[in-house]
Amino acid sequence: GGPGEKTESKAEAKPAQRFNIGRAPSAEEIRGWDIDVRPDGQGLPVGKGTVAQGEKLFMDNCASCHGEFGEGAGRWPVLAGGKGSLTLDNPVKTVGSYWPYASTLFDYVRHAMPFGSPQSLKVDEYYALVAYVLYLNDVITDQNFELSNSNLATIKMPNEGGFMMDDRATSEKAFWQKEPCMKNCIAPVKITGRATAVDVTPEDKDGKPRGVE
Amino acid sequence: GGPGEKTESKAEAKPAQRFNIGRAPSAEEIRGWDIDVRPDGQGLPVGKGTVAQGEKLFMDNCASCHGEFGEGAGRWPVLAGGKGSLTLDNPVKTVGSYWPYASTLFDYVRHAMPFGSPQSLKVDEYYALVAYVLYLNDVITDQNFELSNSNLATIKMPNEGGFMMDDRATSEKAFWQKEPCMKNCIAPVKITGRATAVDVTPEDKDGKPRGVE
Amino acid sequence: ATAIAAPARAGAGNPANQPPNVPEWTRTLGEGVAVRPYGKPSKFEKDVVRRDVEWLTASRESSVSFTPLHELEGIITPNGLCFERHHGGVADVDPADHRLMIHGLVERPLLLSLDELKRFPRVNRIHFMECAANSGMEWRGAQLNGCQFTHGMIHCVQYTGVSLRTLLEEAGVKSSGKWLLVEGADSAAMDRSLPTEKALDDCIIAYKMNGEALYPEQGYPMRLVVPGWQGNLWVKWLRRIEVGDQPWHTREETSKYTDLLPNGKARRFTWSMDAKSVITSPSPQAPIKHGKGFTIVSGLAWSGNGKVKRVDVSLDGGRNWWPARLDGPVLDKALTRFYYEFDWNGESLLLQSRVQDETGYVQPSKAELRKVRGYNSIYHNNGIQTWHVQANGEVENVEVA
Amino acid sequence: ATAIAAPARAGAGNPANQPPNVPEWTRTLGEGVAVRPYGKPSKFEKDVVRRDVEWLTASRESSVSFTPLHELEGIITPNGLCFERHHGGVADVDPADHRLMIHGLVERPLLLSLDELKRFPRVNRIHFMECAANSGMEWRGAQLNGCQFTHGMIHCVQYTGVSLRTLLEEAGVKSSGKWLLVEGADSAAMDRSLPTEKALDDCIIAYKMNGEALYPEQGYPMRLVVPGWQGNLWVKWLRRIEVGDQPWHTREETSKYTDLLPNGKARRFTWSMDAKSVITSPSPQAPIKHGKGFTIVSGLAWSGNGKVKRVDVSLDGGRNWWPARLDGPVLDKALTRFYYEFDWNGESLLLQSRVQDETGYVQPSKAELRKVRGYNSIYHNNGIQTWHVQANGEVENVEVA
Ligand code: HEC
Ligand code: HEC
Ligand SMILES: [Ca+2]
Ligand SMILES: [Ca+2]
Ligand SMILES: [Ca+2]
Ligand SMILES: [Ca+2]
Ligand SMILES: [Ca+2]
Ligand SMILES: [Ca+2]
Ligand SMILES: [Co+2]
Ligand SMILES: [Co+2]
Repeated sequence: GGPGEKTESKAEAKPAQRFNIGRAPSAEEIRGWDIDVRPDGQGLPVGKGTVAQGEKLFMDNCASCHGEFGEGAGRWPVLAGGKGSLTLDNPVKTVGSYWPYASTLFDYVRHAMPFGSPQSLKVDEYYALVAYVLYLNDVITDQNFELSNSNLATIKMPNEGGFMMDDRATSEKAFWQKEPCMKNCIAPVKITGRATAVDVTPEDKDGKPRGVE
Repeated sequence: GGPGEKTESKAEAKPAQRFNIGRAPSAEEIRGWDIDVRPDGQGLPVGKGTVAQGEKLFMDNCASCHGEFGEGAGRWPVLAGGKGSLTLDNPVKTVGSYWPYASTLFDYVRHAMPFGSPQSLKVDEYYALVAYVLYLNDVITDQNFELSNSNLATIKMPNEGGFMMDDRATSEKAFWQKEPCMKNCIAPVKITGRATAVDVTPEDKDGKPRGVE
Repeated sequence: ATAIAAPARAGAGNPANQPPNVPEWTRTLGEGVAVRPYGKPSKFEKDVVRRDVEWLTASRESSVSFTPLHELEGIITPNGLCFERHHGGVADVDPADHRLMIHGLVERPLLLSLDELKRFPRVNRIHFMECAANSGMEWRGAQLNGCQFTHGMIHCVQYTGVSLRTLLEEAGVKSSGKWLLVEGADSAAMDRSLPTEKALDDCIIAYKMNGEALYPEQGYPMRLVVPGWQGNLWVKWLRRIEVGDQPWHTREETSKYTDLLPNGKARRFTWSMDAKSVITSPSPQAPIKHGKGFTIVSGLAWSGNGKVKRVDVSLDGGRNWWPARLDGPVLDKALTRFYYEFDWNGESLLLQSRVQDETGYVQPSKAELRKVRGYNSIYHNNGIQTWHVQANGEVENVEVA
Repeated sequence: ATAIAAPARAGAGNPANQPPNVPEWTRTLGEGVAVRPYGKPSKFEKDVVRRDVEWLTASRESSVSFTPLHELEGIITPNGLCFERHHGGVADVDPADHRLMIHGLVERPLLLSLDELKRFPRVNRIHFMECAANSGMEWRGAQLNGCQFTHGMIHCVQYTGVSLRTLLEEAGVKSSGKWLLVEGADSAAMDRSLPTEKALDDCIIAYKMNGEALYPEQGYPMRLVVPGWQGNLWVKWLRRIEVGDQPWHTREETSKYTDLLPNGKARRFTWSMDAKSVITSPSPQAPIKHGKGFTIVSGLAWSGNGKVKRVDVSLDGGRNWWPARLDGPVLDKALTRFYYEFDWNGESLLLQSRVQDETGYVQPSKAELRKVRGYNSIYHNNGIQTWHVQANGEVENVEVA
């Protein structure tokens, strides 16, 4: 259409392409960026690596932050342990105690680790590292186990059954009300806890919380 | 009222003071800031000054920008002249040709001049300066005329009758329409002028108007 | 994958950062949080700035800088890009010492600090603010080549402050109090007369814009907001309100901000801003770079008299019009974003936009406007703007007849 | 002039700049126009900044900085103060090289530059964006003393961009395409699964916020906007959308952003943000400095499920409630400003606010919330906040029962 001819409205639009803007990425371009992995193994690149290989790689690339056994150095994340802690006061959520799928570990580590130089290792090295982290978590118990694109999706994680779909609409139905209570809703209350007692708020030199004028 | 007692709504509010916030300024505080002047002379401070006194002050404080005769140096504002130009192609709007009230001159010069050091002169000096600018504009013709708080409001400016209240609602009534025209509203048009021909737009080094990516 | 024709793009960039490669910003960590406690735009946006026109004024302290409308979208103007108009430079006010004085024909004169002003009930409103001289350089014909310069004396933010009515009720305006003098604390000590009727209607003494404190160039720590009325009335660095029984006829409402008609008479107190619109893209600073095909016309419309009712766009200099789509909130006396989308066949266009507001007022053509107002009004030029889109996508400011 | 009692003010300031004197900023010219082509706040506002809590994280590159809610008003967050949450620092993306790839279960895979994205029809919407971990440090009890830290992982701006639906229609999602993977170009290459149903409903690929280009820390040059849903889904520096038939269960939706319940089971895909509110002033960082008398309670309310219907305020820790006044536009999935004004008698208060959204959902007390969710959910803490106002006007974060 030329000037003066209005574009068809959404309702009339044909299902086919409408704008002709941009271009199709080439197969190579997609391959370069398409690094995600799903629980069913979709997306796994061809490759393999053993726990033993992973151990060495982990010491070289990961242990400085996550500790030699995935216990976490300083405040850096803990990667192993915490089994059975999910119902305790202080759950320790790790790959072994919490993560539902092994694919997530491969997807994440390749996307984001080593912190600061992600995607810097070879595909085989990522398989080895994932194998080692699973080993640290007792998901894999054989040091000679070789993790690969053909077996990663078969690995069963301990807490796979630990998740449920968001059910707030039903389990928290009581929060939907007609008219909120306005008078004498609860018995008189008392202060039971104070942030100042916990005393972890960043402070200015004057000892007041940061940002107090 | 204490906690839990809502403030009365606007409708119920008594006409008297409601918030008790701030304080009353003292008479001295008001006097220090209350420097405006109205056409009827309200606000004029006690003082006086002659055209002759003003001439010297003007040369010392104003002429560098406005020119010795108010003709304006460079792009600084012109203060005198332009009489009879309001219906011409290029009207020159000055104190003499355009301004309706002498009070405005006193009010403005004391508020804002000399540019960069306003309120720096004495009240008598402002009277003298205003007298001189009126003299430059032939509103005052006697060099010995002494302008003061008792006679400023009596000065009649040439263009006092030149103003009318905003009348767009009636004089431009045609701009209110039911349905704007959509088809064949005017005869086909041609370009009759181009900003590029006038060529006054700030440019980047590439010769394009500033801000073109 | 179906191959889609790729339009030629200016500059190939750095292929190393394009697919299938992993760009450098993915391979390395970026700056941490709070490294910039107060953020700023990307270095790649360094050209999105306010600009002035040097030949317009003798000094930058009494001058204007223009909002880069051609780079903006939506209806909110970011605080850093709100146009500036000063008469004595940007007053650098210490809020601890700033005071607002209310006196004159009132029962209880008031002196308020900023902290005290903040104790009064607050209101929040999104409003445009336009200088009455916006487009003033265009009365005699197309002069400046870019909507930043032709229309950039406008911005639109959310204000928070105190209803002026609240303060006037607190002070108790006497029945004879029909006018206010509002005055700034800057070096020009700008003063203007405001009718009490408007003051009691919808004016605000604002201390926040877009949530945070006013920027210094917008009147920190407090300014007057006069919805729909000319920007000159929106006194910045507000220090004083005097209630009187007559207008003051100050310099800014006599020498300036009066509209000279062809018969030599001038309209005074032309406060309200007529309905107006402008296409912000394409425009001279925002040419069409993609060649023919689906093309978006994006623009702004507003009215000092209420809400925008409709906007139409013409591609042939005003002969035929097509309804534009209003997008985002349509608020009272606020900028309204409109779009017109069409398939450009690559031929030259004479682009125009035309707004109608809720009072029925239709933005006039420049010819219609000049017929009533002549060429020397300076202020209130709300005539329809024409952009000439050339076959190569370049755009220029033109006049048509 | 009637004398009005002046409350004691902290610091007398500099009398030389107070009436009857003419302050120095009136006596001298200020900075000219365009001296700051891009403006910034007054130097007197230097404390109004994003802040981080150092002990929270091992490194600033994977951390959070908080919006100073206690200093803000209205509903718009200025771009410079929008909270930051990064997992690999702020990607410093050159827009010339950035690409958005759409592939997977689509008829026509697409590769778009920023310029090309801008050619698609535009939409403008004002939405809040809240991190699901906002208030997450408060599950076990009052921890952080200031609403910047307890509630500052939220902001609200006007976005301009392309409806995700438009792009998905352009690419032609196959009937089996039920999920999207959305992925960033930062060093964490953040990836999340998004159901197609939401993607086709109201999501936006935004390139502007509050009118101007996204700030780098907000995803320049493009980010995903997922109205009402947790901020983690609003992928910044968006580089890729893959359409699939199942969710990916990425690290950010398994290890993180799942809500552990007392029975050891965890809720996944808890996308929408429950209705929530907080009083921003008075609050620990914004004490009452004026003593007893007329007092303004200012706060924010929002809901990921629609509009705010009402807000109530309690002065006695939730026993009795008083309706607050909503001010300014009440928009869908946007921050809403509320006020409660009362005469403070100078006695200590237990201040709370409680929102009800248009679905009828009423913000629960912390006790009610913990009864269902326990103490280890980390995310989605929308329990009612209590501020203890002391007789001297100081305010602290407390728990009550
Ligand atoms: C310089 C420090 C550093 C190094 C080295 C490092 N990591 Fe990390 N790791 C982190 C940080 C920080 C996070 C959390 C990032 C975030 O919050 O998004 C993390 C997160 C993880 C997680 C997810 C933890 C969870 O509970 O969600 C895994 C798994 C992981 N790293 C594995 C590795 C592996 C494998 C290597 C080596 C190839 C490695 N990391 C190297 C700092 C590091
Ligand atoms: C350094 C330059 C400078 C000096 C010195 C100066 N002025 Fe001005 N004057 C200006 C500028 C600039 C303006 C316009 C300010 C504005 O736009 O608000 C102006 C405006 C005026 C106007 C109003 C002109 C109009 O048409 O509205 C008058 C009257 C005036 N000056 C008088 C004086 C007097 C009297 C003095 C000396 C006491 C003086 N000026 C000193 C620069 C100067
Ligand atoms: Ca994939
Ligand atoms: Ca301490
Ligand atoms: Ca402090
Ligand atoms: Ca007075
Ligand atoms: Ca030139
Ligand atoms: Ca250029
Ligand atoms: Co002006
Ligand atoms: Co996160």
